Amino acid sequence: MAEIELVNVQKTYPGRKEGPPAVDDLSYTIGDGQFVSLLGPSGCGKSTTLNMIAGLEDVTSGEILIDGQRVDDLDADKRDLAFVFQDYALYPHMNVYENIAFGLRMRKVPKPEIDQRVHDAARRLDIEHVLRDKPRRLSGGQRQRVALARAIARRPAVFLFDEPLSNLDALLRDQTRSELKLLHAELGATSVYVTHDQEEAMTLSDRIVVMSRGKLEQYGTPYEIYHRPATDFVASFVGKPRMNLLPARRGGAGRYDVAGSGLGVELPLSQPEVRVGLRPEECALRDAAPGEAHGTVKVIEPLGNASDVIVDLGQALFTVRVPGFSSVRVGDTVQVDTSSARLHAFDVATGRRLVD
Amino acid sequence: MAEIELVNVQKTYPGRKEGPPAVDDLSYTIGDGQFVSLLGPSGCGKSTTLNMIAGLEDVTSGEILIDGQRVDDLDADKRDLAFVFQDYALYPHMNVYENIAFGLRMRKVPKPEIDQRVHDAARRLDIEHVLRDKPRRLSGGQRQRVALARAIARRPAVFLFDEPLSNLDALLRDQTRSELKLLHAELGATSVYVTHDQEEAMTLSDRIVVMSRGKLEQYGTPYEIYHRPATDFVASFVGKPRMNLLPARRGGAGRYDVAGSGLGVELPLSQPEVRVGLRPEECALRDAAPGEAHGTVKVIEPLGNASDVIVDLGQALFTVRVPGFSSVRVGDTVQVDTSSARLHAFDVATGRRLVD
Amino acid sequence: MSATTAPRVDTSAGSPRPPGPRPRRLGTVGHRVLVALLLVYLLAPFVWMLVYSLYPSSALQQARPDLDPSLLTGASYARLLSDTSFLVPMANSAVVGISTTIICMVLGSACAYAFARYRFRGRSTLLLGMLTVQAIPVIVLAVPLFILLRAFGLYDRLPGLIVTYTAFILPLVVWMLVGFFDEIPPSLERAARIDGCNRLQIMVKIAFPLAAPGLAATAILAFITSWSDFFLAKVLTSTSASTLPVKTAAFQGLFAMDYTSAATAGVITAVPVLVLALVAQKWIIRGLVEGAVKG
Amino acid sequence: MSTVSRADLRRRRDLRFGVGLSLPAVAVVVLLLGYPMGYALYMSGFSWNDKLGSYHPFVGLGNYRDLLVDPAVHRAMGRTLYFSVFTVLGGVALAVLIAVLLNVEFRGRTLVRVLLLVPWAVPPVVNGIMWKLIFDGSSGIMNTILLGTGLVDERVQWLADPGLTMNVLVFAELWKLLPFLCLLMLAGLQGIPTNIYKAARIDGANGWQRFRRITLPNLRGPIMFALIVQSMWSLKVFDTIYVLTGGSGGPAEGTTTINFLAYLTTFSNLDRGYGASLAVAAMVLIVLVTLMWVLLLGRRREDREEAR
Amino acid sequence: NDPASSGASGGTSEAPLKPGSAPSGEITIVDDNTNKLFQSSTIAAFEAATGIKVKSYSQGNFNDLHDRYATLFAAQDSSVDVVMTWAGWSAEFGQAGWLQELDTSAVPTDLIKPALDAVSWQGKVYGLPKFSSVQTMFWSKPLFEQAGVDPSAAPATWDEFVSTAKSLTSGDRYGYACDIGNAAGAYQNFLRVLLLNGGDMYDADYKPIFNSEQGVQALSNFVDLLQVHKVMDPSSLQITNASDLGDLFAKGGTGMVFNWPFQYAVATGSGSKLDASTVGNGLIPGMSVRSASIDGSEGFAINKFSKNKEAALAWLQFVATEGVQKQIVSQEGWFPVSEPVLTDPASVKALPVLTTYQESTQYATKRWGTPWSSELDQLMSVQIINAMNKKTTPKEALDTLATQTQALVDKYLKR
Ligand SMILES: Nc1ncnc2c1ncn2[C@@H]1O[C@H](COP(=O)(O)OP(=O)(O)OP(=O)(O)O)[C@@H](O)[C@H]1O
Ligand SMILES: Nc1ncnc2c1ncn2[C@@H]1O[C@H](COP(=O)(O)OP(=O)(O)OP(=O)(O)O)[C@@H](O)[C@H]1O
Ligand SMILES: [Mg+2]
Ligand SMILES: [Mg+2]
Repeated sequence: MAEIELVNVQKTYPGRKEGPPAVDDLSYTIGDGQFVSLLGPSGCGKSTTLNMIAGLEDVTSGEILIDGQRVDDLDADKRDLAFVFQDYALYPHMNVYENIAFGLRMRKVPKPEIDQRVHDAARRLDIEHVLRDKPRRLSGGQRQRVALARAIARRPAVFLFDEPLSNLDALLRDQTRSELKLLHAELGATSVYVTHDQEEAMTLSDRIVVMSRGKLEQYGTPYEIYHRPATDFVASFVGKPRMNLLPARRGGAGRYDVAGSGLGVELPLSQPEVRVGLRPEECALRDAAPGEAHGTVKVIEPLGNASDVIVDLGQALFTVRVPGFSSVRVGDTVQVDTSSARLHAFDVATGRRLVD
Repeated sequence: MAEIELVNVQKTYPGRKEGPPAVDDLSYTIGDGQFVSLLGPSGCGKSTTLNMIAGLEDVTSGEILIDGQRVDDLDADKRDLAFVFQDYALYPHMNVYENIAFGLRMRKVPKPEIDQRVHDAARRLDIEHVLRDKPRRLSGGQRQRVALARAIARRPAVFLFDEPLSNLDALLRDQTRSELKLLHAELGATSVYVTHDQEEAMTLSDRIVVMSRGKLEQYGTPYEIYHRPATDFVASFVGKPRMNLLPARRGGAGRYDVAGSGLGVELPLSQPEVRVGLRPEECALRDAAPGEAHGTVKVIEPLGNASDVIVDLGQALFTVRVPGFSSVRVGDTVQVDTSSARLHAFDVATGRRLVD
Repeated sequence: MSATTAPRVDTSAGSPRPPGPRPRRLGTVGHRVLVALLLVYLLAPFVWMLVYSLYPSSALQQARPDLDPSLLTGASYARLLSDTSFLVPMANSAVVGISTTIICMVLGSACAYAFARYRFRGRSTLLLGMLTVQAIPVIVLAVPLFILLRAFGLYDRLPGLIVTYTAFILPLVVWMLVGFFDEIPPSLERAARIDGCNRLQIMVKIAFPLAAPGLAATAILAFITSWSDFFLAKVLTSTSASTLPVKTAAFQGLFAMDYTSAATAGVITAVPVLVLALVAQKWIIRGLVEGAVKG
Repeated sequence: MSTVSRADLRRRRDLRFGVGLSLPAVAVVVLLLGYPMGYALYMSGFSWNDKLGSYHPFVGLGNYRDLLVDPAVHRAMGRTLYFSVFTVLGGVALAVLIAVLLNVEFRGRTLVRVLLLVPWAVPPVVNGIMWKLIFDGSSGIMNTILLGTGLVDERVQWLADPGLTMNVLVFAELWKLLPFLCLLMLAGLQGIPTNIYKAARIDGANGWQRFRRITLPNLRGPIMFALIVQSMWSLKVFDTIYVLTGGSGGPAEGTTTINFLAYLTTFSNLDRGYGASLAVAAMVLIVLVTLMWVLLLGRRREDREEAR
Repeated sequence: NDPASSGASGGTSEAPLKPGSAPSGEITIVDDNTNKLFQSSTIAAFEAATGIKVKSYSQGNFNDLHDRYATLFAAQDSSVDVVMTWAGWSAEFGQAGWLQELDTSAVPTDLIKPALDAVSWQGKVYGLPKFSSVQTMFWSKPLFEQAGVDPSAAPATWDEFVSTAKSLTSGDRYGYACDIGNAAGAYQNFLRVLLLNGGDMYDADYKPIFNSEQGVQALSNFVDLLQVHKVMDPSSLQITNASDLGDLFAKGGTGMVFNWPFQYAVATGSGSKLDASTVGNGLIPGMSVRSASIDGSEGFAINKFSKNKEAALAWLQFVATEGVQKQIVSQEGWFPVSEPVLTDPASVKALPVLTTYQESTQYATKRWGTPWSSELDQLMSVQIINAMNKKTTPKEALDTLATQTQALVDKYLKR
């Protein structure tokens, strides 16, 4: 089966010699059968990493091993993996059947087996009735499924996904996400999944690789990523609404005050200045008299089951997620209750996590 | 000041005479200064409605009135409204300044005033430093702002938006959404906003028009739409994760049982069969011994602050949103606790709401 | 998981390969050679004609052509460019080329815009008809055109040629431009309407500037076509309106074959077009051809 | 019902605007080409050889009947076919290969693409002269090179043998038309999403398979278009033949294509009726060939519209 | 309106043109580009002498003129009054009724026969000649010397010619070259060898007789030059005009050519390797007769649709006058059209090759310009080139041609 190991992998695109490498010194291991997401903002090198694993891009230095064997001089068409592209990359001139069968034909799978595998994959993804159609006649969701079916029919040791859901609308995205999860549970193949949507990464993955500017920020389980973000970058990137990250000065032993507001937290640290992180959904709001208030309500965004209330703390904005349709109104003065919130703190200069 | 009234508006595209009309018998009134969203799935006629209000499409039958005056024979260039397009529709051959100024020039606004208004709009949207750039040099977010600035500079009585955020990435989308809300609060112009994203509609709107297949499903405040969906379509379309909609049979006086599971609810109805709706975030899970369980856990999707747990009830899936990283595991047998959930019920045939 | 096709790295499996990208040079070298050959093929004929125009023919018509730079001479150019019987056709060609281009562009862009903007029944048939004008061999029309022009007193006059070329080139221009106008996103026109433009303003202020590369490419094509035409110019003019290609072809007469002059005239005829093509290459490559494909 | 009439009114304004824009161009084309076309058709119905004096009887389709059995026409058709097959099919095939060659990223690619325009911009007359300078039997550089490299040991008389001359003509035309076809193909190639090549590599397709199974099918549109326009141009080639062969279509009528035969008949033999019928026949041939391609292309069009 | 009723109908009904008493007005002349003299001086002299204005005098490439005439005449255009002509066109356009027939009173009496033939067809005179032209043999004395052949005299027989050519042929250079690259060239070269072997094209009834034994023999001899003796420059097959041939000779590319009189001017002009003392000129060696040659005289004719015919005629006559003819001889190197100038010693002094011409008048000199010339040229070029390339035998070639020619004759002579 397939374990993927990256050892000091670096990539510099030819003609881009001056800037920093597109991918810089990555080392981690993706265990056999695991579902691992590469998460990060646009341009951070996710696709580049995936393409190197697939053999679509050369590695500038370092090694990629699959099951302990170096593959970085193996052409893409010689590696045993399947790739699902963001824009699906369906062959526009072939019908759905041919699209799914193409990879099998190229690998000289016998005809009857091709037929059986294509139908099997199509049934699994509920696209049997469009097997004779050309891709351009399909809806976005159907195309997506064809791309998945093409990968599944190959029965590869490794699945690679490059933002496979980002072209779908919200509803379809959620739906397909669940299907993907079920699919992985059934097939059990090692999967590497690129996304810039933290929700997707969280819901799907066994492990998440958070990247930023070509560098690894954190590699861990969704739980670790969410509750123990290794850097302020991870902290702000993961979680919705975004974690409140506020500069705080040391006000006394173990006490830090957020500039411009009465808000303060207890932290067992010694730095004169830190960035304090508080998740909106772990905080609460209390009505307050103007004198004792931390801030005033600026915007309320009802989401149905909850509402995001944005509080103006004077020098910064602070978001609190409250359940249901909130009873506070714009302009109200409020106190932010952080008592039940888990405290995060990061070094101002390096962004590294400071507490536990 | 502008109040928009639609009276039995219908639209059939020429050459599409056979099928149902693209927009069918719409009647509602958008109050002056209100922010109203048109919400519905792709192809339901949202854009068509908006285009008819703008005068970009003819009305087949019915009337559109703005401030009590019929406008349906007024050309688009004679109506006093601004339009923000999904693809922004910036003029690629003009720089940002010219893009914003164009509409004013066309309406013969004096030069100095144009200049003042352009700078004002640009300042408001923080794009002053790119005024001399051509649109292709801008990032997606900046383009979006230019499109907004163009509309604002016009100072029209009515703003029309056709999915203005759908081409932005998640982060930018959230950000711009907040800005839009602030903007509307400041300008106070009547706004009609097309989206297929229920979250957008909920957070932004004073009122929401939910459409499906050219027909009006419900017109109401976000609160009404969320808590008293008029049809099962609205119920399933609004809210995330989707409302659980399950077929239930009358089991005794006021009691309905969900087929294939031990789950039951109390409803003061008389129909033999109904569709029962339960929001995932209003339900809870309890561990249960196999005998008394409602179902088994099939998938867990952690979202950080909460997790969606999908329970297999035997004949249907049921989603429950639980806080934090859930302690249940895939395969566990569980009971679903619906005691604190608001009950929705819909007619099986018509889809109309049945309770209160 | 089927492990049958698992990646295999035969013998070298364990031994570390020196770092650095894999050698792909062989393919690259082969590619370079092919590209170089292509370049030679593209340029050599023209370069040889250039050489011919710059050397005395005696130096070239030998077993081993003598390309001693000291033999280089612009005499042939000096002679032709001071000969009114050559300069007049040159000026004629310029006038005809430019006028035809302007007329074609004015009429053609308006027509193409209407075609692209208003989708009426029979549109594609009409467009295909436009393309079919390309199928007419000019031989068919030479005599009748002559009669027509003579009847209007346009024989051997520049307006006669201009009108004729316009008729031939206009359909092509329309056909190409429709492709370009079709490319303009409809939402831009909608935006312009919302911004208060009437139909004409949309066309002039939005559609034309947006199709500018296409317009440029088309204009150049129109110019090249009218500048290069030989047969119609030969039949429809005698002296006063004679054009450069006719004059150039005439350098090989029964008693007057003059390779050096022919080559020189050839270079002079080709150069303006070449310069135009090269200056506007960005538009041509992008516009001309893409428009054609998509149309 | 006032709304309907108002909408109608607007539609009528639209229509008037559209017609106003397109009328001048359409009128110019129809008037200027309509009369000569009609005249040519009319002429082709007469037995009208000016050298036979003033009696020009109307023979209806007689000329067409004659040309069907005229051996000169058959020979000319054969040559036309030969020329067209090589320039159209050969040209398009070569263009695809060159385009693939130039679609690879390499330094100087833009320059090469620009230089592609050189042959395209050379006027046909100049093209003829140029190749004459090269293929001249006694002073042409081609023989000099071939002799110099020892590939031949005697001057080849390129333009003295009907077959060879036809091949030189094909060569000369290919040189001129290839760039345009290449640009077409390049544009087509750029329209193919690069991702499907990646997908094909992942699917295990090697270089040749990618070309055969991905590139070619996806170039269908541009290839069809190239086939159409190049057929039109090849079937009515004139200028290059005229200049290359000193206006004779020779040697031994070796380069007399159907179009050139129409020219010779009309202008050398002063047989206007027969000449017109030949020209019309050439045009019908072109339209038929075009139509043949269009039927193939038309299918694609439908597909595309369906997709919208 | 039936186009059949218009067209050339006027041609037969009008009377031949007589000279006017005092012609005046303006005329437009279209000429080929053989002569520079008219432009430089003759026109001015003509205007001074007659008071007629030459509104425009334009020169076109010989190859292009035919097309231009065809369009002009077909459209019954009257914008051109005088057109250049030669034997073929006189017959062709004359028969089409597009050239104005001249009354005998308009034709000078001292014209030499071949020159007059060039503007006549079937007894009708359609114009007046501007110069005479006959092919003679030119050779390069230096090359003869190199090859060890007596440079002072031309080979007198075909066999001598062949052996001389063989001695002249070495390496890249051939002893003999000709121009059969285009249709007219093929016809001319065949006609010449046909006459040299005592054959002829037609009998008195225009029945083709060129496939006689003499004809076949003549063509075989000609083919042998290329294929057996290998003394003919193979590029002859692609040389499409006499001036290329002239160039080739002048640059020393070949030892012997049969060419028009202008060859002398080219060979003695600048850029040539030869001069007056090293160019040999003499009769073309015959096969079964001592010599023979072909005619290439040119003239002017009047457009049938011209509105200034009398003024046009005045130009035709002016060109045929002694004064102009002498200038043509001395400045352009062509032969004169009138007897007195031909025999004038001053002419011979100016143009030494005239003596050869005078000699050649004893032998057959023909052109057989006919209305079907252009068709015949085309047909002939196919057969001659094929014979030259040994794709067919001379006999087959000529038999095929004879049949085809008979069909043309029947067609155009309405038999
Ligand atoms: N073919 C290429 N040539 C040169 N630079 C490239 C190429 N592909 C990517 N890059 C650069 O490498 C960096 C990483 O790109 P990559 O596509 O891996 O990012 P990504 O994380 O996938 O972003 P996205 O979410 O936008 O897809 C970027 O700075 C990008 O500009
Ligand atoms: N120009 C048109 N001609 C014909 N039919 C059209 C046209 N525009 C839209 N339609 C049809 O009208 C219906 C409604 O389309 P509309 O664009 O209003 O949907 P929408 O709600 O805006 O969808 P989306 O979210 O995809 O933009 C669809 O069935 C569509 O196919
Ligand atoms: Mg990417
Ligand atoms: Mg829409």
